Amino acid sequence: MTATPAKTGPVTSVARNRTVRQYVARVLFAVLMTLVGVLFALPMVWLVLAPFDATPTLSLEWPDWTLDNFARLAENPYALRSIGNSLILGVGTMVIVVGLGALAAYAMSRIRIPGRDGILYALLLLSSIVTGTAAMVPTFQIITQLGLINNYVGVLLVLAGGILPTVIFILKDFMDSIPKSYEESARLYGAGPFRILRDVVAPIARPGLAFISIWTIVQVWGNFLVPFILLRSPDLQPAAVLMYTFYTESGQADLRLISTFALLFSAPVLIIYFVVNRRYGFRFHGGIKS
Amino acid sequence: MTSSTVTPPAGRVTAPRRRRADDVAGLGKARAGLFVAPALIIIGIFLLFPAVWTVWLGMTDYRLTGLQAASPEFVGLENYTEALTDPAFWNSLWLTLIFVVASGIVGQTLIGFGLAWSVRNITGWVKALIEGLVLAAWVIPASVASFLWLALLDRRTGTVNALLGTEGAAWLIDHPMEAIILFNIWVGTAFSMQLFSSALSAVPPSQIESAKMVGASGWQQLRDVIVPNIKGHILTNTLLITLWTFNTFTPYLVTAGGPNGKTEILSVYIYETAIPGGQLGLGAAISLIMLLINLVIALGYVRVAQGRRKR
Amino acid sequence: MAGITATQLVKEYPGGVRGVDEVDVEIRDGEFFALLGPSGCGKTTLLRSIAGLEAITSGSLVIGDRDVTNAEPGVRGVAMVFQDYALFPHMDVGDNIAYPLRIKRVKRDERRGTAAKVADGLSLQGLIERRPGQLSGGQQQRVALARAVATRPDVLLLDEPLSNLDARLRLEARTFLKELQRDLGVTTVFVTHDQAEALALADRIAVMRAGKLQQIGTPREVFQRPNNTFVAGFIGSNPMNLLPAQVRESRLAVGDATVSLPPGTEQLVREGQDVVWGIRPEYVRWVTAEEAGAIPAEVSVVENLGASVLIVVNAGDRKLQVAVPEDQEPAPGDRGWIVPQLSKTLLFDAETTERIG
Amino acid sequence: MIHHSRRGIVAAFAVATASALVLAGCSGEAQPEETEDGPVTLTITANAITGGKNAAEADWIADWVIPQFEAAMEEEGRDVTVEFEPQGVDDENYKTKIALDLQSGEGADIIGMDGIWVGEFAEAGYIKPLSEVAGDAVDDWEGWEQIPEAVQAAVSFDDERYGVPQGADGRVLYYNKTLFEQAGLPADWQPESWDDVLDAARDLKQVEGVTPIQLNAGTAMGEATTMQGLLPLIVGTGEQVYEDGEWLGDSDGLRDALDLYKTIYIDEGLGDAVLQQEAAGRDTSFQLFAQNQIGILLEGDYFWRSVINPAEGVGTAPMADRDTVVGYAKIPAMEPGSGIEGQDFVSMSGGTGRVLNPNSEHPELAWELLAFMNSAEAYEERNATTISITPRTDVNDAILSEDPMLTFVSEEVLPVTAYRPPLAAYPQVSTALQQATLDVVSGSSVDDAMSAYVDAVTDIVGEDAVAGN
Repeated sequence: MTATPAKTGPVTSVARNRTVRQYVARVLFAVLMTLVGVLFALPMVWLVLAPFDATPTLSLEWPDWTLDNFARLAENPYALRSIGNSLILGVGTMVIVVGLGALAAYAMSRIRIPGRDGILYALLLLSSIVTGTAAMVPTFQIITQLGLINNYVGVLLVLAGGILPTVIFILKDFMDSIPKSYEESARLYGAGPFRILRDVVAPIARPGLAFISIWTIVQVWGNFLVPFILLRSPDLQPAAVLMYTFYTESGQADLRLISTFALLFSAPVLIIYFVVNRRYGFRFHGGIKS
Repeated sequence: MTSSTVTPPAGRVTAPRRRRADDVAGLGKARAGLFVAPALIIIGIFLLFPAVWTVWLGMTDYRLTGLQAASPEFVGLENYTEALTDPAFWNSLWLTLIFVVASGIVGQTLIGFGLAWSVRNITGWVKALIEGLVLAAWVIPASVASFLWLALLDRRTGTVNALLGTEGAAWLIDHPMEAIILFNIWVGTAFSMQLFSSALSAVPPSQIESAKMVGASGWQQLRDVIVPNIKGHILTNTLLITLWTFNTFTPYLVTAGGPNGKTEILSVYIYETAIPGGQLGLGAAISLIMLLINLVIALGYVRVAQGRRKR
Repeated sequence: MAGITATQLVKEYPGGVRGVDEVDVEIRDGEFFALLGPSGCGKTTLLRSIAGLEAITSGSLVIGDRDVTNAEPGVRGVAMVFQDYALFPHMDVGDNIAYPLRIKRVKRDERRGTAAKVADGLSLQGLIERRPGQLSGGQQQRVALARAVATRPDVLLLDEPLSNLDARLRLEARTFLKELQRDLGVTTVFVTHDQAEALALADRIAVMRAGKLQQIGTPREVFQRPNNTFVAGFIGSNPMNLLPAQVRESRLAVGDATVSLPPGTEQLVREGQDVVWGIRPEYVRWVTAEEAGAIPAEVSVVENLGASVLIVVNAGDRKLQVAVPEDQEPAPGDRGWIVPQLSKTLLFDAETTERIG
Repeated sequence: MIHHSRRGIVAAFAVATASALVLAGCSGEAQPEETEDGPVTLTITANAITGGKNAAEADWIADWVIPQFEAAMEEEGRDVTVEFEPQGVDDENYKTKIALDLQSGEGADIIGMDGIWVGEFAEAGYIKPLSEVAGDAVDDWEGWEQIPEAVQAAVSFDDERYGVPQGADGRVLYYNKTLFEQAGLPADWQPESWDDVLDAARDLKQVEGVTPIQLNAGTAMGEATTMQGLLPLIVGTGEQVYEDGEWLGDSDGLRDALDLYKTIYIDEGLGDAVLQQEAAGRDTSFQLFAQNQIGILLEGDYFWRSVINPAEGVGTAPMADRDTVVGYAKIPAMEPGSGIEGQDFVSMSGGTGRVLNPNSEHPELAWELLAFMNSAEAYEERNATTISITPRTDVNDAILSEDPMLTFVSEEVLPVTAYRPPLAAYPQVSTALQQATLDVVSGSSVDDAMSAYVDAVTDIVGEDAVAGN
């Protein structure tokens, strides 16, 4: 990386030019990185400051420090609970999709099924329309018929159905890239497929599983429509739904509550993300293989 | 794990097929079926079934309320002809393409790659900070992120106007498409960055070094060593990003499709048609059209990938 | 402990390619057996078929007194060390070694104890809590071995056990393997493409080519009496000189020169037959004064091998390699004579490549 | 790449499995009949939630209605539990949710809804006339006498009562007396025609940093554009959006109204055209008015009660000096006497109400609860902290005197007000109207905006149902 001028004799002009050019490049690089950092940081500053301002506005200003907003939010009977609900939904969906997704992705990675990739692509495409508004009525009807309205099971299953194809798609990529000798080795000692998956494949694919778990939680965390239409009781609604209650009849945002809730709403996923990242480190393996 | 001087294992030459899809764990088709079944059942009931139902809805004049809710009529392909002859649909499709290309393919993918490439050789807090910020933008829930951007771009008290001294500039009115493109880049770049940074770390250093030794410039290294090595990742990334960008509804939270439909990308158009407009049948039909467009794009990518492989 | 008997073993891949083609082999109980051959000869496929990792297309496989042709790998009583060792990166050395015991539901304390004992035996003391990534190549290999022998398998399979080690370590590991195998007395089959390794380690060697067995024998047998020109050329650190020749008047015309037929082959050849004459470079002398049976030659290339020198000489229009003691090293361009040691020469049929006599 | 056959098999499998499960669900649905004497549970849902949207209503239901009603029932010896399912989302989402509930035969026994949804819900068969659901008790209710016909009409359809209105409102022109003073305008202002309004706006334009008039336009504000913008203008020309079975088409009245938009936003720059297109434009207009930056604003009494209300924690853009600075005037017709029914002044009213769920297992009891929620006592309690106009004249007489503005609306505005047609097609026609204002405000000619509107409305209701065709 660093340029070392010739050790003996005078520094040649070529070397000097190179040094200058590298220096300029490094400065430019530093400026660019700073710019990118600022661009990404800028919108978030408001999130960090506004909740602590006695009278937050949309503008970025040094707060008139107070914790009143948090106290007010704590009085809301649903706010804090909704974050807990989001955790239940997020983690619940994660357990379902990562568990079932890993099983399915493993089998699809190791067994040749005709048209396997085609099915995966098709499901991936379908998941995009069904999670949208168009399939809302069918989804609601199915859950009603199954008697799962106002029940987390219904929400979890619908969320899982929408997310599973992508999870399988990404996990299969991970599994494809795991050297087969690990599994063969375990198999020689008499380990069955389920054991192999548990003892060998899952731990080795752990970064992938960690990544997909976080991805799932992020997806569920922000999902408004599914829990909203499938749950009746506000005690059960997750934070994504509750966030919308902090608007007045005419759509005005209550900035004090919104800003504070936004921070509390974002914090758990951010914390989960950084803890998991620190502990497991996210690594993708492979891409779509030939 | 293994050192880079591994000789190709003997006996593998005659059996190249073993590389993939070999039943190394002794799964057997029946057990593989059992492994796949729970996921497929959930997908079948909660994804496929509503999807088929949606296709059916797309052939009716169904509405959520009003007379057509009580007795929807089968209209065949009428919804499709209606959508395809509506200039608003084509306008929306055009906006979507701009949005996907600019924010997804060019924005997220290139910036994500650029970030992964830039931070690969730096360590310590700078890397952690940059990556942390980009990832935080990705993790923050969409409803919060959109609110942050409303605050950022607000015409009167927005942060951008305060910083640039452009008091009263209505970014979301005058440059709505640019705004949601930037917004979507901000939200989504982390995925590409993550994917590419692990892809880059898997490129054998020896290959880069040998390219360096023959005097390849950074650009040449990229073209001749890096890109061929991470082709699979590029495909995965582009495919997923395209699909996601095509279907994202989050920009609605920033501009609500406005002003005057200037940011009415397809997902918003479907929402406007189906919910405020009440025409669920038509909305379902447009959804299916969107699915077909996605399908064409996906097939295109796969074709490109296969074409490359043959060479 | 058990022997292995493969009968008419075939492994056919979809598309009709045969990785293993009608192989008959009998490996004795406690034997150290090598599968030797160039890349792609089917030796690893055969090994994996024994392990049960490849489904056998036809033929039968018996380990001990059990027919395991269609048995699951886990019940065959075999253990295997993979070429890349396949040590689980998420487990420490102890857990890696104890993994087979965990499958057999041995309690944790007990299996950690066994693992520690096995590790001690393989000079892995103090490494029990390390992760595989923190070990050297040699240590990794020993961990893989320890894991394989921890369950006291009937058969130990080694896939290119030494290929991932550097040259110096390889020699040490070779000795170590040999000792280990002798101590355990376990039937061991190993795959290698390195003939020196096979010669050094194995009790018997099976040489394979294109899925077919070429020769089974002791190292001495395959070295001294190779079945065909392929084995002859493959075995030995310096490949055997194989020169086209013709039988003429009970002698052998090799280019311009004529030499005596190898002893005992006189009755087996007919006049005018095209044959291949084989002689190892070690069994040819380079002399600077003419003597009986000597063929005139000129040195073209000299390669220093340390204690000896390998020279390439032109004898008429034929080229031969000759091993020369270091103190007799000639210079390129020197003229002299070569003298083959008649009793060590071999004769192969030019058409079938089979050895004559 | 895609293997159709395989996909087909999977699809068939999934449908089969799902159908099996759905059938199982159906058969298992039968619930034990509750006897009349046994414990009964009633549920109420409304787009109101404690600590959030419409919190006052939610609190009132939870803290007063439910305990009071349960206690009253207990006195009668009946074991009734009332549950409240609060919501707190935007109206579109709330509407979607209750539509889904009703469509599947589920949902709360008493459902709060906007009056303009009644038509489409009734057409869909989701709701039924009250008396059909709960029997004769409905018509015998004392409350009807207290609720003016026009207010009842807000939650009626086809001359049948589908619900009980829960409030009444009216629209006025708010103006800022401080700014008026600076512009040399009277503090006591009552325009007689559109020109009077324009004249005042022109004067206000001379004041630095002030947007003279805010007349909602554009699609971003949704229904606020129609209710607080175009519709009050249209009725001021003597026309109605729906009259004699026909929807408004290319008419002089609509042209005049769009011309007014053009004058304000394009020709004379009296309003902020950009603000109309902002996603949070209405919100911003509130803030600006509260900050003395908007001269004249057409809004409902809601603006007075809940936006600029200085009371702690009530107003979202509180104006401490509201009572002295903010003036209000009736909306003039285009010219005196040109409004509907030859009126000089006009207004629009909306209204929300509560309906009975026809799927209710205890419709009579649900009606009792609904009637209880609309009793004079209930409204008095409901307005104990923040006063609003109730549908009941007896209650209004008692409570409104405290607030001159609401008295003004009740006495001066409600008599001249008009209502939107409670028809299924209305929301779409409304969107077309909003689009027309947007076109004008973003620079299209009135002719172009008009023809686009006529095309759109023809598409929605069919050629025969558009006036002027």
